[in-house]
Amino acid sequence: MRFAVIVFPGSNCDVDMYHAVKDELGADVEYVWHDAESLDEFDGILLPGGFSYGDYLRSGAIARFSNVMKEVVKAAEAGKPVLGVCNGFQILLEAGLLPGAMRRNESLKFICRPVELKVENNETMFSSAYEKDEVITIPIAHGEGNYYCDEETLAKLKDNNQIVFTYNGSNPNGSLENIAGIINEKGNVLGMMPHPERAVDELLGGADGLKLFQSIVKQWREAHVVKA
Amino acid sequence: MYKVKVFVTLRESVLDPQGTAVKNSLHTMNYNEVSDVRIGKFMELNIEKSDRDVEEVVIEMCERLLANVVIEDYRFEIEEAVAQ
Amino acid sequence: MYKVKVFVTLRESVLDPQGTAVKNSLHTMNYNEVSDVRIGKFMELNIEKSDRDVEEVVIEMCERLLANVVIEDYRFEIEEAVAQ
Amino acid sequence: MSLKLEPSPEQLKEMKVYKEMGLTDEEFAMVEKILGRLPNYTEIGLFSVMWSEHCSYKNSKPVLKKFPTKGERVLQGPGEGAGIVDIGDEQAVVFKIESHNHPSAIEPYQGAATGVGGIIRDVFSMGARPVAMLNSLRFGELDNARTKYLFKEVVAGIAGYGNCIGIPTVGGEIQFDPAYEGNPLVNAMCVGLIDHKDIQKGRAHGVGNTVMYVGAKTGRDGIHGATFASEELTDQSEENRPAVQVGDPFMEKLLLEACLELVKSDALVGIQDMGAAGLTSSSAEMASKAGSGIEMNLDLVPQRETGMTAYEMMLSESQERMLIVVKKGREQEIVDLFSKYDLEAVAIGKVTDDKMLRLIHNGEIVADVPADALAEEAPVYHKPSQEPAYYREYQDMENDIPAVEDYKETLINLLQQPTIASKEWVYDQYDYMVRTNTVVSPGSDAAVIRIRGTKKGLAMTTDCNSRYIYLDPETGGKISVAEAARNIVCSGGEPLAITDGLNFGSPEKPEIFWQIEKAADGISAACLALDTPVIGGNVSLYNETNGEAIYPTPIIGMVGLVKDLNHVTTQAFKAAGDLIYLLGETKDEFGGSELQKLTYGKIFGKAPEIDLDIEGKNQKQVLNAIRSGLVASAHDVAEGGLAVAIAESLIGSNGLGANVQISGNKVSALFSESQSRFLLTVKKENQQQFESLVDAKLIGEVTEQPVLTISSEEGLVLAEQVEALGQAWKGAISCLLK
Ligand SMILES: Nc1ncnc2c1ncn2[C@@H]1O[C@H](COP(=O)(O)OP(=O)(O)O)[C@@H](O)[C@H]1O
Ligand SMILES: [Mg+2]
Repeated sequence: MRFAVIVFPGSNCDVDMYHAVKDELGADVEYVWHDAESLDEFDGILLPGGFSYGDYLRSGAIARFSNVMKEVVKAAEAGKPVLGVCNGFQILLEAGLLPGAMRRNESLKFICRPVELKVENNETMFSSAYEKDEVITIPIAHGEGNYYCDEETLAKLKDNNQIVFTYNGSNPNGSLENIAGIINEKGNVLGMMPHPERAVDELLGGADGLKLFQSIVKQWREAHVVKA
Repeated sequence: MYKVKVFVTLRESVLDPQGTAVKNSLHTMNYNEVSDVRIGKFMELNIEKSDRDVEEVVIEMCERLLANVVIEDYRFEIEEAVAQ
Repeated sequence: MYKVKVFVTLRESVLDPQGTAVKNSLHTMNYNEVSDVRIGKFMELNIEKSDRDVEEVVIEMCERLLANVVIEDYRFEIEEAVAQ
Repeated sequence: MSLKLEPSPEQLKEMKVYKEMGLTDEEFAMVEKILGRLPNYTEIGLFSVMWSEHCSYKNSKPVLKKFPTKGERVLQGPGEGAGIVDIGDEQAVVFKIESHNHPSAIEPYQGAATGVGGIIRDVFSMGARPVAMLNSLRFGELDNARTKYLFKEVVAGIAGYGNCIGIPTVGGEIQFDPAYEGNPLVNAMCVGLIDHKDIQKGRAHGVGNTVMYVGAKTGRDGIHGATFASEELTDQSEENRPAVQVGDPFMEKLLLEACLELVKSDALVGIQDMGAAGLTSSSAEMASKAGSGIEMNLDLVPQRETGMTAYEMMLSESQERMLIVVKKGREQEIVDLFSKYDLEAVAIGKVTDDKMLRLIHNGEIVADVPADALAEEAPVYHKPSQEPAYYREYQDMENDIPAVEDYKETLINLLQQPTIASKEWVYDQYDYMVRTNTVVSPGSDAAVIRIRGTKKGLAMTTDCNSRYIYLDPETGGKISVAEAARNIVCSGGEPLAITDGLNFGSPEKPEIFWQIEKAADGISAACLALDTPVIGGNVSLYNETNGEAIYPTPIIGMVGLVKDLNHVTTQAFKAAGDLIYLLGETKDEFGGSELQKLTYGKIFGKAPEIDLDIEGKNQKQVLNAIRSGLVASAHDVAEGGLAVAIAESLIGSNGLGANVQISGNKVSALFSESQSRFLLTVKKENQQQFESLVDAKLIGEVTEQPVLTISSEEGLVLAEQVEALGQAWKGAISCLLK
């Protein structure tokens, strides 16, 4: 399985994502520059965190107009796994691949710290390696992670079981219903504020994020073994 | 050339943490007469004349980039400026 | 009650990275007619009537909190609102 | 058009316009002599910035000479953007500290942000990839709105820039004291990694080679008193005022990536960042160091504003710019490389052989001055120095032990002092994890970054107890270096070298100059004793408000090498049953201590003593024991003494407690700030081996029960739930900010 890590001007967790996949997961991975014309050769698309275009207007607002985003949409439509973390999540929201929007953290401060998450839905291609309701520790590092959507959208998210991760215990940023990560209806586009790629090595304080990547690979293998 | 002013504000139904923080600060500074604060963006654009209708262009830019209509409203004012 | 609108903009010589980023982005989106973008803040305040002159209060709040006069200029509009 | 508004050379001299630019009559005469004619307005502008203390070190040079700068591992000492130290495997570490005090006092967010941006450029202009940031901050007491505002905004500015550019901010230190009320200090340190082969120098070699400008456009930002003279001659007022610099971390991120790609190209000859004095210092220094000249056409300089004069362009301190020299004929490659990052690279001049810095604007030569004169020939002043009366008075005092009634209450009080309290409120705002190499995050002694692909790590810290330095600059200077080294050792690192940020009052005052000299003596002595040469630094003088100087504050930034990540150790106690040891002697030392400040509301007396031989020996023992795998936790005993150190180790321990025995005077045993001490825990099975390596005293045991119990020969001294200690320590700063 080959992963692409999309690099926008101002991405800065691209290296983290790349090494998580390459060194800890042991999968094929390549950096792909924001002006790339095609993502056809990749099986999974990773949008890393950072500050694309400085996030000067709104997080993710400018990046969504990058050339490569047309290809990301195409990949999503083709059912490939698309994971957006932090700024990547914000870009997916701005691009309309996921519903809702981000506001500034309630405290108006950037927050960097490990937080507890609850796995609300383990029946997705991103979370199957976790137990339902499992509590995991994953770091957050963001200034705009205060998720918002209107009531109708929220009801839909709930009905379709699209809320994958919630903050367990205290809510660090004020997000609606403690939402930390959501998936699209089709189940192949996940956006989350916490950084699973920063939690893949005990040396750095924990490896609870690894199962997320393992889930993706597992699902892909199963799909392709069946096909073969 | 047109001078365009765009005002982007959070929708009424959306909580505005920044506005709340500023209001609280003002209260601490004893401006108790301030009963509400909302904070938004104010953008000034210079737009050269082109064959497209300027209002149409501005609406398009707002919808696509300048505002996120999921949580924000926008308003604008267009003024024709004398070329210098 | 007064409805007060405050416009805070960067002073002329001050770098506006936000405006530059938005202008560049608009150009990539083919809005080449946009020749300049500056981004500032837009604040809406509700202020109850008090015994102090509202304009005086607004100036004071701008100078002390709402704008950083070292790098920003401010303007405001005061409108008397009918109590609901 | 605006040129006409500038005073003529004759007017310059007559009206002594140079004085308002900071030059003296004698200095103006020197310039006249160097040029053999009257300088014009632009030229005198060049001299005024290059001969400022900030660029020339004209007052501090004689002091800086004292520092030991050589060492087996030093690849680059002071003089370039940043110093470089070998760490083996053809790799090296690059680091430097820089102050941004004045801008931060005026516009704290942007002042701090651009300070961070500036020091990052210093590091990547050497060809190094910045891997971590630290900072060192000083504010007045958190008891008034202005200080709270400064503190919040400075922290937000550091976070805003560092987080956006994606370099983890992994450590630092903060002290609060009325001495900094009007003049806060903001010093930022950047650490980078480099392969030996990529090391770059800022030199303009090769006649005919092309000088290129890369990065952000030039505006009128930060021009010192720039247009004051024009203002007198015109009606323009406000608009011509120097603008405060606004940082653009996104631009710098692009510039960083582009420059790191550039250093791999053999088309590059030299590179230097445009820091203070922007285009002037970068061009003059690059030419002077290479023994060549530079000619630049200012019409080609990318400009953000219209109608900029030569003077304004040369003195602008717009951020996120670099000057590079490339081989003639290879310009297009460079343009292409930068355009990939949406950046401009523009040829604006060439290297010449006449050693002159020549500037052309609107088709005319507007400045023609010897590059060496600007970069090297600033006058050097030996300021008079005099021992201040207060020092004698303090030295003559007997050591005083503050009276303590309730030990528990005092401990809680100390934990709540903002200088001691948890800095979580601060570092929670810093992305200290980005790039996933942070092995020890903020909250322990030194931070540790791993070096990917090796088993090595880098330990780093900033330290400076300004109170000790005020009481006794020489001893305090020694302590700063020793404390930094202690922190490195506690984390499992071997101290390599230091960078120093010398923040002082006005050198024109003999008593202040004495502080500078003595502090430098102390720093030098400690650097020699601990084998940590000075590889670079920064000087910030004139930190005064209304004639009152700050405490002398020479901040030490130190980097150490962790040979094997298995040696990484933190301050938190690890397991119940572990034995607690104290290494080092405790004396009755309270001069400048937190307890003294708490008790009397002021500081006085002698600073704690330090014997550098004992310091070195203790550090070696600890490092040796850590490397032998015998140490479960290590923490240096610093502000607040042993009781505070134990509390800190417990708070981070996830629910452990401790039983500790003290002896001698209880106040001293608990709260004295005697130097060269370490708090260590050791697994029981390692007791014998540990004791054979380290002369430490067994003082207690880690317990399952989350309670700290301290007793003496006479019985119980204090007992408190660790939870309660933690709440006092963690909540203090956010509580003060409310
Ligand atoms: N300004 C700051 N930025 C980041 N981390 C900080 C800052 N100030 C303190 N810290 C972190 O908090 C911890 C405690 O700091 P400090 O009390 O100064 O420790 P020490 O006395 O051991 O030097 C350290 O890990 C330090 O890096
Ligand atoms: Mg320490």
